[in-house]
Amino acid sequence: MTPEELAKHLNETGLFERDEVAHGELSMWASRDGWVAGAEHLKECGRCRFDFFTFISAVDLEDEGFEVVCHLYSVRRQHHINYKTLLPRTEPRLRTLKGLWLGADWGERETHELFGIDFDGHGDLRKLLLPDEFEGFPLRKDFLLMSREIKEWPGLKEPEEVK
Amino acid sequence: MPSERSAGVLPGGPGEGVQVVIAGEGELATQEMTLSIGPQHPSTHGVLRVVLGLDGERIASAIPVIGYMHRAFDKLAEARDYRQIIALSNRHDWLSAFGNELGITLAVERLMELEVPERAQWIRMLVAEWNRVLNHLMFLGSFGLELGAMTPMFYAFREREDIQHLLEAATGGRMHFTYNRVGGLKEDLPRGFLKESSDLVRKIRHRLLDYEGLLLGNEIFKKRTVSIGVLPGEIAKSYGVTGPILQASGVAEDSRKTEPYLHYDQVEFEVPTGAHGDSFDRFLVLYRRIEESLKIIEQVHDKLPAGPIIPAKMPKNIKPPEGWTYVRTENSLGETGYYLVSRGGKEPWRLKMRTPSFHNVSMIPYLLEGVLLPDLIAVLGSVFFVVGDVDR
Amino acid sequence: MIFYELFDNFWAVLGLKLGVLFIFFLTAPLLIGYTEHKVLAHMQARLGPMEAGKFHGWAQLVADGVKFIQKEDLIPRAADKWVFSLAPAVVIVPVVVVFLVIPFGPALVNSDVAASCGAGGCGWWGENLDVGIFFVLAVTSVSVIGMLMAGWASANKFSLIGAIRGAAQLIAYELPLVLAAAAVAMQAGTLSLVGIAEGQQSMWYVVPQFAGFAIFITASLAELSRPPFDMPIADSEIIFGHMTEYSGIRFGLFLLSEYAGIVSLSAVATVLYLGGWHGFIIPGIPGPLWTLAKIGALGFFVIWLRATYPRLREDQLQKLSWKYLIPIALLNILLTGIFKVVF
Amino acid sequence: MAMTKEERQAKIREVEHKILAKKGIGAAYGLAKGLSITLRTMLRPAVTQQYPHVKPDLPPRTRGIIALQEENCTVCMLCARECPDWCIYIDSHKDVMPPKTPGARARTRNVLDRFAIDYALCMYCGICVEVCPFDALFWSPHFEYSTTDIDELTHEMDTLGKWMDLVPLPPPLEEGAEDPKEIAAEDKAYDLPAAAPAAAAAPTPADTAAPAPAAAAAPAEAPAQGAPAPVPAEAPTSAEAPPSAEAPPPAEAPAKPERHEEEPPQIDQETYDRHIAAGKSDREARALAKKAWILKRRQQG
Repeated sequence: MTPEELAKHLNETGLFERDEVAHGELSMWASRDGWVAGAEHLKECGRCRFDFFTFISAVDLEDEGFEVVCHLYSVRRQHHINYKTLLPRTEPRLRTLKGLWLGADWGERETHELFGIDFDGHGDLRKLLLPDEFEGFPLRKDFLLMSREIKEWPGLKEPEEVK
Repeated sequence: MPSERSAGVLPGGPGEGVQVVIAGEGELATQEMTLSIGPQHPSTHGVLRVVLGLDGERIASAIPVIGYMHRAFDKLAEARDYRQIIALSNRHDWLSAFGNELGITLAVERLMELEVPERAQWIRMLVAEWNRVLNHLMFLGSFGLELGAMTPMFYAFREREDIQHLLEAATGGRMHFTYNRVGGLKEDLPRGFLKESSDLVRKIRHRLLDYEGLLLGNEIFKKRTVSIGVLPGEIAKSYGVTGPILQASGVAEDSRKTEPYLHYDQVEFEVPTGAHGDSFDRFLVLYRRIEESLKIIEQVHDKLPAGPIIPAKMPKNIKPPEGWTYVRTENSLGETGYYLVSRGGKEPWRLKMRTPSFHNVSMIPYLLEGVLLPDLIAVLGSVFFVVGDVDR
Repeated sequence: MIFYELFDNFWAVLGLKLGVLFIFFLTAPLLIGYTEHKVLAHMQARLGPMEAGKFHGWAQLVADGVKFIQKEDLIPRAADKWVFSLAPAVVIVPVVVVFLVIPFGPALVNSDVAASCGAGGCGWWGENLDVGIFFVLAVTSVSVIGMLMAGWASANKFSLIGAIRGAAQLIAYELPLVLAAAAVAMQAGTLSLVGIAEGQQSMWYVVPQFAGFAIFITASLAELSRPPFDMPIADSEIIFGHMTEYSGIRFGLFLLSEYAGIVSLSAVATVLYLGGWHGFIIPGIPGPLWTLAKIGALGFFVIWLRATYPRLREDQLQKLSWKYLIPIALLNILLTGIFKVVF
Repeated sequence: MAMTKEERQAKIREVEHKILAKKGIGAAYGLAKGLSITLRTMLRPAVTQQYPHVKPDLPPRTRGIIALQEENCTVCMLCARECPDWCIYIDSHKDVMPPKTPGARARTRNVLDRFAIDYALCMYCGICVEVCPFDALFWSPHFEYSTTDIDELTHEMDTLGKWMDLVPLPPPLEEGAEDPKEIAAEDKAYDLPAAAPAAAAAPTPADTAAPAPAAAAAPAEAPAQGAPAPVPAEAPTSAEAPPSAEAPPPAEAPAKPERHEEEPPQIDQETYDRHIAAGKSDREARALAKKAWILKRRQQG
């Protein structure tokens, strides 16, 4: 299905909040509570059949909160979707998709440690990429990139005026 | 439950080995042994660690531990402009550097809606396919090495050396090419490149027969790999496994075919698939993919048009407009995708890199449960991954 | 003459023989090792060692030996120290002892020396044992005790798995080895290695006993843990098996015993099947040279296999032994018996 | 029967596949085939390159080292700013030149005091060479400059200058390629046919006079956030450039940070002393001390 057709179909289900098509790619937003229900529809509905799990991650939108992005693909129908939801910064928490796609397991672990988003029902949110003693959530915008902070930028210098 | 055991705290310190407890009259109770394969172990080629629960030589549970090479690509990308990111993206999957940089340039070009000159697109295909051959040869060799046949590895390096020399003449790099630029390429091919390239295609095609004789036709190799580590297509898709592994499981998914980028729709090639999804099929698919890549390279030689390699009117500053896109490319090991969110700055707001090796490795526990310890090698070697690509 | 009288002295003869055998024991494995370096390299389109000793790196293994001696001899803290340090010796001694009974050349007849020898006669061997073949097969299987000692004492799981694999492999392959050799002994009608070699004057036993020869070579490879049967040390699975924790000269001894093992089992196979010192086509070449040439050829074959084949799996190896090699070896004995009785 | 080599091989392969498919004999054939391949390779010459004795033949584009043509550098700082690893260090001062004609205004130009590349950090991406608008930086395939100490990998101007001798001419381009901008511009200037080989980018100071304006007309990228644009008018020739030894040492720069609107990080002396005492190198201790300082300041507010 083309992104527009898919958007039309998905909007009819009433499970999603809004859609957007850009550069030939479709994004669907679900509410936090409807996250799993929407995902189930995407997987099970015969017209969607999103059987391929591409990735799950998040974007730090600063004041607006975190946008969780889950990219899905259907090998059978050959269409894509960016399945998104917006989480408030104060309470970043979401139901897990682990039961629907096996690949969500590690993806959610990664998102948890890098953004500090909790996935309820995941049950195994240990650190994946970072060392166990690491503190902080590196991909949040308020986390400073130390390698850029501790060294002076060599490009700062300007030629000195001769006295 | 062994699978819930935390990888951080391991029962059984050094030297404890197997503890045999006499349970009763004439009975022998054995305990499960924990064996940590890696992070420095010959068969994990890199710093992957797999914590195994062993019942004798049978693997009861397997937990991959990753992250030893995590370099925070996503974070670093937020502090770099797009040209710098190209140089950076070279480095995570060091065996398919060109494929990595291709993905990010395509993403930026899609956001900026740039027209890439024809010649640049064809040259990109040429180098990308050579890079694929380079990558696959490495795994063709190392799989044999892990099963104990050391010779294919050296043959693979012999072939790789020739290809690397060829690509070095064009790009200046043996592994990290940094040849792409947003809008096109850094510079055009040097004179004589096409002739050398087509000579090399013939040479490599001939030498591939050596691998066939040493491995594919070898009875011991078949014994070690046939019906070992069978991965059904549905499971593979659910894990997000791509590339040769998914194709070996019988799913002919290859974005060069299903959603062609560059000019892959103008060349003829096949997507090889396997029938059983076992280690042998994965290896066979890898081998066939090299043959297909060589076919593509030959077609590019014939079709390469003349012209510029970078648009005449390139914006001075590369600042993609506000928006987002996900671009996927069929990299050597599978789908490398970049989810790029731009806020109009010269640095991306967020660049999520989706790497094939990460998903391949996440699937390892599924394949390893219940196989023998020696089969660990046959499975790990055929689940093609680069540790830098797993950890990023 | 005083020179010949020397041969009358039991101790002088013993000392001489031991000296010669010791030199052989030190040089032959080095030669095989160097051959392995070079042959493997060229089979893999490489050059191999080229620097040590200038001419094609001939001194590479000497340099390696010096390196092993210089290196620190590490013993893990959790290791069983005595067993750990004793293991290399237990592995290497049986391989040395085998050389004592290998006949390298014919008996010395019609000379003064022969006249002064005792009942066993004398010739190009250390000792002509009546039960030579028994002795060889019995002694070579002692190595596995050293392997088990090393694996257990290292306090390392990889070592342990390797050692257990090695023991399992030995049990499985000792049987076809013995059965194949038994057929040869039946054919020759003697258990003495000298007698067996002498019996091949007109026809090498490889011709009537070809199945036995194939089984013997296969089983020897398994017993030596050489590819394609190198699961006990399988470097890509269990690092280096029982040798994982060893370093320095002890590790060097293990490696030496591996190459010495190739020499000794090649020598035994030469005597049993390839006519010992008997030459063919080209006359006038002394017997010992023929033996050495045949040992070299078998050694080359062993290296060639290493360059070509992947490794089998432990259970497949067991299956190969119990389901194919042992029945074929038994059948071979049966046929040999019938052959002996009928003709 | 005239069969090409490929056809014959294909036929042999077909037969082989048939044999291999059979059960017992196929296995034996496969095993024997493997032995034949290794034996055949053994009888052929090896491909090993005897490196220290025989130098490798590297293509001219190989990224080995970066050489500096000091006379061409106008201290525009583009390379240092575009470097992803921040591994280029430049010190400079402004020099007053006497007016060319009496009565005219005296002019200033930038003089390079220090140009160093830390090869321990460099990732050989070539961005600095690419962005340089005055052709002062060049790649050379030379690669033998390893050291035993990581600090010695920071190479100064004199070494970088010496490496200029090792820079090869750029290779001619493949058929169908367009000439690089500089050459196209020069061809136009001299009214030459367009397909002249790309030899003009040779790194001599005299030549650079022509390509420089062309390149400067399209400067690769404006420097970060309002830093002054390069001054293309003054491409100094080698005769005029004063030896850098005579140049006055640069005073401590009152650098006003532009990238971060905070004061530049300082060193937490206590941490620094502690790490020095622990035997860490000066470089490492300094980095850790800076990190500690930043963390401390963040805690304070």
